[in-house]
Amino acid sequence: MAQIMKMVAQRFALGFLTLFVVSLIIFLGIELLPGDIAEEILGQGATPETVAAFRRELGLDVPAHIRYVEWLWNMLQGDMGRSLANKREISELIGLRFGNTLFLAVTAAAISVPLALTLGVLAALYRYSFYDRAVNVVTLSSISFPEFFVAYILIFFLAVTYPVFPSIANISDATPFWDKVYKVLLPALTLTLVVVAHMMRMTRAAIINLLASPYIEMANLKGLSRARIIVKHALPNALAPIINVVVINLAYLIVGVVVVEVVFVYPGLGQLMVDSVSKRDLPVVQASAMIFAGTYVLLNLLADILSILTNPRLLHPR
Amino acid sequence: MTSNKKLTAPLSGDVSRRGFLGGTAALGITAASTSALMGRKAYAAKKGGHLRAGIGHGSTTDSLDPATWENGFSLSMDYTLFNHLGEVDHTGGVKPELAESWEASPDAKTWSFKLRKGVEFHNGKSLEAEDVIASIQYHMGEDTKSPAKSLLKQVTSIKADGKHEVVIELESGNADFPYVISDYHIAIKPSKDGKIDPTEGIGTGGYVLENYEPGVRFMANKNKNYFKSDRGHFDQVEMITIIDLAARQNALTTGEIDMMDRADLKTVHLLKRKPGINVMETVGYKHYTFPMRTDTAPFDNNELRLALKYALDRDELVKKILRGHGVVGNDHPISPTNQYHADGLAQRSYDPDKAKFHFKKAGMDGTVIQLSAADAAFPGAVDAAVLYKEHAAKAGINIEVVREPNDGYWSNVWMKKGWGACYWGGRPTEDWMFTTAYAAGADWNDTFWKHDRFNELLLAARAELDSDKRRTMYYEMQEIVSNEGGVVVPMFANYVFAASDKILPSEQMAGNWELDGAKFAERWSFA
Amino acid sequence: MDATLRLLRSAPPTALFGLFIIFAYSFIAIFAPVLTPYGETEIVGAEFEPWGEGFVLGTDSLGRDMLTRLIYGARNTIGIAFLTTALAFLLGSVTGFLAATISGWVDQLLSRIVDVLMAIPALIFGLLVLTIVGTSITNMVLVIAVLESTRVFRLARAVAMGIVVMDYVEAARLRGEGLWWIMTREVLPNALPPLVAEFGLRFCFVFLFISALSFLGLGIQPPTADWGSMVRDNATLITFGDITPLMPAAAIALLTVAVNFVVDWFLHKASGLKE
Amino acid sequence: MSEHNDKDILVRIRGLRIEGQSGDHWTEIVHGVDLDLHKGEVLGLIGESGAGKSTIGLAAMGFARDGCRITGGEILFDGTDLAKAGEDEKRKIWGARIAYVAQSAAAAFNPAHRLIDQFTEAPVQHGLSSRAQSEEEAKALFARLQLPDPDGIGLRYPHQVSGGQLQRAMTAMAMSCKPDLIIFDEPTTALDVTTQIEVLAAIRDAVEAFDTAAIYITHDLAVVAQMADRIMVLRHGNLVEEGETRAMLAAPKEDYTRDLLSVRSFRRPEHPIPAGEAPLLKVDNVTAAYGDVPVLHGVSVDIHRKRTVAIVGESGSGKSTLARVITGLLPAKSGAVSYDGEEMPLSYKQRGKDQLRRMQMIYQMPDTALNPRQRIRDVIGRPVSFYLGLTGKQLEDRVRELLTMIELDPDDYIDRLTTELSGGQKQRICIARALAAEPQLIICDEVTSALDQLVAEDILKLLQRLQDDLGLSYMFITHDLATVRAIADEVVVMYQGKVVEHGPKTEMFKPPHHDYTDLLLSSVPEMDPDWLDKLLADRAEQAKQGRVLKAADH
Repeated sequence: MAQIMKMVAQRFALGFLTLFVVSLIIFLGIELLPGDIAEEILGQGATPETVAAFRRELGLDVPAHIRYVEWLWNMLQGDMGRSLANKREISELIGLRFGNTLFLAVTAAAISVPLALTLGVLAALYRYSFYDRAVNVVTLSSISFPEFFVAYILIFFLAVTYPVFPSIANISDATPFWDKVYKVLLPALTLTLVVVAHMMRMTRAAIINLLASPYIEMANLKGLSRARIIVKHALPNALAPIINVVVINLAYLIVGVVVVEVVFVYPGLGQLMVDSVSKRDLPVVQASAMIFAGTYVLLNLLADILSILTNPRLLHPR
Repeated sequence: MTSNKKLTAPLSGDVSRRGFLGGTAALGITAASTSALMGRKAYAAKKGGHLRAGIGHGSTTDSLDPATWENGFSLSMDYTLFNHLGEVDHTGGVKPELAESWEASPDAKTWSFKLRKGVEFHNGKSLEAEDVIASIQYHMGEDTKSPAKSLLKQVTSIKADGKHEVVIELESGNADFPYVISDYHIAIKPSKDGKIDPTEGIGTGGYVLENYEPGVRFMANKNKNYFKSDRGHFDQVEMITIIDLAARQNALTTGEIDMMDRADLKTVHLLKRKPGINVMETVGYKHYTFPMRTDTAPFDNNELRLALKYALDRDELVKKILRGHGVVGNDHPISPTNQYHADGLAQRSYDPDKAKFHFKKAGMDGTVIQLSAADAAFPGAVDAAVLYKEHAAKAGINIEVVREPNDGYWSNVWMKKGWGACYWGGRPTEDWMFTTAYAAGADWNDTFWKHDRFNELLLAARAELDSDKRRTMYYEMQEIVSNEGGVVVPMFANYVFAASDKILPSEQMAGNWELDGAKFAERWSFA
Repeated sequence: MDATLRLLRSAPPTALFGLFIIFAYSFIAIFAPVLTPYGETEIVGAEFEPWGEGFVLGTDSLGRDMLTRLIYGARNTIGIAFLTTALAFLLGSVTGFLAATISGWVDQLLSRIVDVLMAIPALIFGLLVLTIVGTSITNMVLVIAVLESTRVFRLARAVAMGIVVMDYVEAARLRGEGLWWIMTREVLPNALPPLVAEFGLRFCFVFLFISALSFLGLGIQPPTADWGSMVRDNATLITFGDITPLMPAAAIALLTVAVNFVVDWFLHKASGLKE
Repeated sequence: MSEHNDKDILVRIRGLRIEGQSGDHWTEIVHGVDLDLHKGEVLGLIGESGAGKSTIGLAAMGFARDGCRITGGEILFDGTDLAKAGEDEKRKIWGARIAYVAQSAAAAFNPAHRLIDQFTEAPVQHGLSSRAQSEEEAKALFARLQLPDPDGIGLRYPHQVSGGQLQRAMTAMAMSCKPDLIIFDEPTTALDVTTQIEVLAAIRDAVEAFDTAAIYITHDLAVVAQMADRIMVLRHGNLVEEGETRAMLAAPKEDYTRDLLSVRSFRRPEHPIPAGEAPLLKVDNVTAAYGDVPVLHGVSVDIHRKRTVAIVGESGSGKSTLARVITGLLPAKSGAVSYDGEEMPLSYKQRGKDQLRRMQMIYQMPDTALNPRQRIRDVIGRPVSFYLGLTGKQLEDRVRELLTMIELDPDDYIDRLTTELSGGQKQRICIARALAAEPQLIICDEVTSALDQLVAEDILKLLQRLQDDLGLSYMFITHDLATVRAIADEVVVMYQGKVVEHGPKTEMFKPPHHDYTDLLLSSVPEMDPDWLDKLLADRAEQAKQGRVLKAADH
């Protein structure tokens, strides 16, 4: 157990180190953005006077390294600062958007993960059958489609031609839960089509990969049923790669959905960030980039730890 | 990303007495219904309903602070929650709104505004002179970052004369001052201790703020105490930011929203054919330009400028970039909608021979001329530049189109590179437009142009209250800009927007902004 | 030649289909100037001409020939995606091999750098960087290549890790061979099959990534013909049941499907799984 | 065979044909083999790799691995033809009536489940027993197979149990359903020789106790001699010879069987230690560790010119680590490595080209020692050009010369890829690669253990001849005492990172010994079918006198 704690602690330390470096990169990268921040925020309507006034207000005359330290210190205390453009608390601004992003991601995951695992296990069980080949071709195709293509096709069929779902996912805090689910179903479906193939193929491959191992042969020669062999003997040992791919896809569902947000007008964190980048709302960009990076690091950490925890060698040391 | 196109900032009403032209061309409304409604007092506005408007603007960086308003979303929000001293109507004229009336001294230097009595803010406070003064002063002074700051530089003093009158002194005479003071930034907010709280959404407007999530959604409920009894028909107004054009159009056709701005010009003919959808179009002041820096070579040579002005086929640009939803420009910024538009000035047309002639005269043979463009300048700017290149090639002029990044275009390209593409929302008055971008030394004189006669006329016309004299002066100024100015103005763009047929728009729509002067929330209703 | 034929005969129909599509696309991309009736940005007619003689697929919003644009789109998009992927592989596999071969602190350093780069979401990172440095094709190629090279690095390192522990590499080390020899002669030839398969997959990702960027307006800029921006430009037509915008999208999908089919077959063969 | 009646027959295989897949086509690997097994009988299948013994053993269950298929013949198990039986029918028999014990128990136990869960799985799934009842049986069986803590061991996961114990646990698991037949597929091959004894004893005891029939598959004739009533010798998928164990050992009929029997008889005359000559390689009091784990504790070894020093020990004794320390791959923590009187840098990175050249290495696995993407010309040519700077015609000639030296036809082999060779040929190429550097010392790390016995013997003979011709010194790392007997001048016995005994070969094989050496030497199976009985009796006797010889693995 001590060994596991040590490994977990190591992973945590590494994660935090990564996050620290990421914060530096993000801060530096944003420092390098061309164009004057004040001018960008004020837009073409800015005159040199208003720009100067605004710069004073933002405290942009302070050197960068001091601002970085301050920023990091505040971040650590959970204070992300205020948006330059509209003075709102960033934590509040991001909180709302991140909540939406998570909602979409969870909905998509709730559909895609069970679906992918079931399809994957079935494909492994009936490998090289017609079902397997058909699923293979279908998933390979869906993985190859650009997201906007999938999104538009779904809109075309399910919103325009047969108006089953709304064409935009217009949700707010006040939207009742099931109404929310109904409204995000189309984007969630789009994302499902995009991620399910990857997870399903990895599940199948991870299981099939094990089928050549001696203990599966042994399980066969013990006369166990095929289903039992897959579920009881192969699956537990294939968990690490499966967890990994699921987590990668979860991370994608959270951090990689800008295109879907744009197409479905979904108020997620991705749009916020794209908006803020073009408006040079630096505190917001920095905070959302950190949230994204943090999510990614955290999810990878989770995958690592789960892989450790599902490894009997580590869980039950000699 | 295409959405980050900027509205040029300060702007307000329209010109009076040109209603026949400047008003509406509501294409989607059938001729029958328009004429049937024409001239009848009770235009059958239905009370109630929840209006959902899809707006192709809006960003998370927006706010309720009037000093930050810069796009179509803030604009519509402004006119939903707030009122101003004056309001631009469908004729393009400015008429009193929160002011009951206004009066100018003969030199047009002193303006007094009588305030409407009995108007209440959403929080129950009554409108008084101090509110108006605080609201105006918010945009003045050293530390403000409001785009209206430069507009109000001419103001030397604001004083209250009793509770319901405000007197404003100007540096020099300005006949158009009611337009200026009705600029959309100068929304009237309640004051406390002589200051307004800029981030509050409390106004006197037809709707009370319910919820605002910048870049996402805005929601407001009917103001039961609205002082305009014949306005603000909806129970609830919801505005949703839908930047993606396809998404906005899909939302309208699938009934997710009731109306939208900025219809896709490429497919507007198809949209018109959709049952249940009305497409509307208004003519405004919006124009696209190619400004040259007249202070640097080679654009300091007027022969070259003329050569380039002749080397462009404006008709094709209107046809292909605006898809016919606009009119050709005549190398000056005054719209046909403007009061003193120089109708008699000969329209410059595509003439490769003349272009070649001037080009030779400029001694530029064989030179490659760089034209910077990005779609941030205006939608289709790059395409327009490419077309320009093709046209100029026929006159033996070699243009190299330099594609610039959208982002940072305004800070890195505009007013920096020698020749580029640009976009102006236009101004309702000639003086305003010229003062902003053509007067010597003006902040936004993006051609760095300096013309003595022009500047003289500008001052004279501003203080002149006689209409005919002003007309003569503005005509001459347009001619000077057209022939000697540093700008190519190929076209004026119409506003094209759409609504479901459940929506009943105004009989005659204002053209100063998109969506009926951005006042759809108080002027429209369900049919 | 016989071997190739035999190989092809053993290929499943999906792989054959994939190979056919890839060859067809390459052919079109390479011979675009010969195949197209008009120039890439040449305005040849009125806007939105219907399908018919002269303009097989009609014209676009500026009066440029649609077919021509589609074909040049193949050339531009595929060419750029290929170049980017190649660059990513050069960068990723050299660093990956270095990390595995030298190991120790070099490996630690490179791996941590890659960890950090990977912790920043690709699309967001791409948007950020492209905003910083401006959208030009060169910048885009470089940015995506660096981003993708992190994935290649991981694979190349993992594969090379499996190879450098082999006795033949140890033998080469003991012989006194230099780093370059070990990387190019001992590691590279044995790491090739998984890298080739990965190349196919990465190409698809890059291709989709570029399309996504173009779709968001940050990728290949007009007037260069590109499928991603062609979709975006015409997306509104979907509302009216017009499939024109789906054509370039389908062209993207078809190619990535084809590459995936072939890679799938390749992986299957390489893994030695029997049917 | 005569003592059994036909009705006693449990398995009858006739005309069994099996095909294997190579690339895209199928080739026959078993060509019509007949086999009879009576109830309670133990049949040994023996042969070298590629003989098809495992394939036939599995086919007796009606099972073919991926890439194999049964194409002909019948497999009658108690009247059912398993060659034609359906999947479900076979699964009813597998585990319940025929059980299988795999070569590597460590790999064949599912790492994710406890031993007891895996033990009870077959009886419970076949509906033969309840979980509780089966657990009780497990404890009894564990005890019977002399596993320590029979009540608690089932709760462990496979990785928590040592290799020898795991192999016995697997035998217990095979017996969980009291099957009629158990297939033992090389059950002790992966074990150290000292551990092997206990497993062999346990298996034999269990099989006898339950009167279970068994097919015992192995490549080691001495092992099968202890276990089987009857032996079938297989080669290339054909039956070579079949007979009662004692009869066959006493009088083999076929040449091939005779070759297998005589494998361990090759002896090299011992070279005398040259008096007063300084050693070529001197390893002096070397200590080494992997990270913080110490592996070698003050090891000293001398190797003289033209002599072969065998380093003997079981897995984990540190003998391969010693090779890594000498070559500089694992720099020693302390101590010195001197070559020809000159102290060498501890890390190979600091050694000069010539220092590297003079000492070459040959590896255990010829498959991983040769780059599969290179041609023979390059493999052998590279050291020639690298060290000696030969190019063009001279290089080619030298490569051809080296190929001739290792008895491969240059014209035939020079342009082949290394993957186009057999295991023995690959090992020859490795030898040629080492020779190409013109070294004085070659370190041979278990060079024969991955090879079949007859091939291994040829390699040993080749090495012997090269030593005589070229005056080479060998450091010969091995766990196989037969190899030591054959080739060594001097023997160093290592145990847990220390040298426990060393001396000339002739002395080392004579008592008295260090306890460990004794255990090691006595554990090497002999052809005598009674050897195991005698050994166990002998050890029991010694135990009474208080001298317990037990493997470290226990």
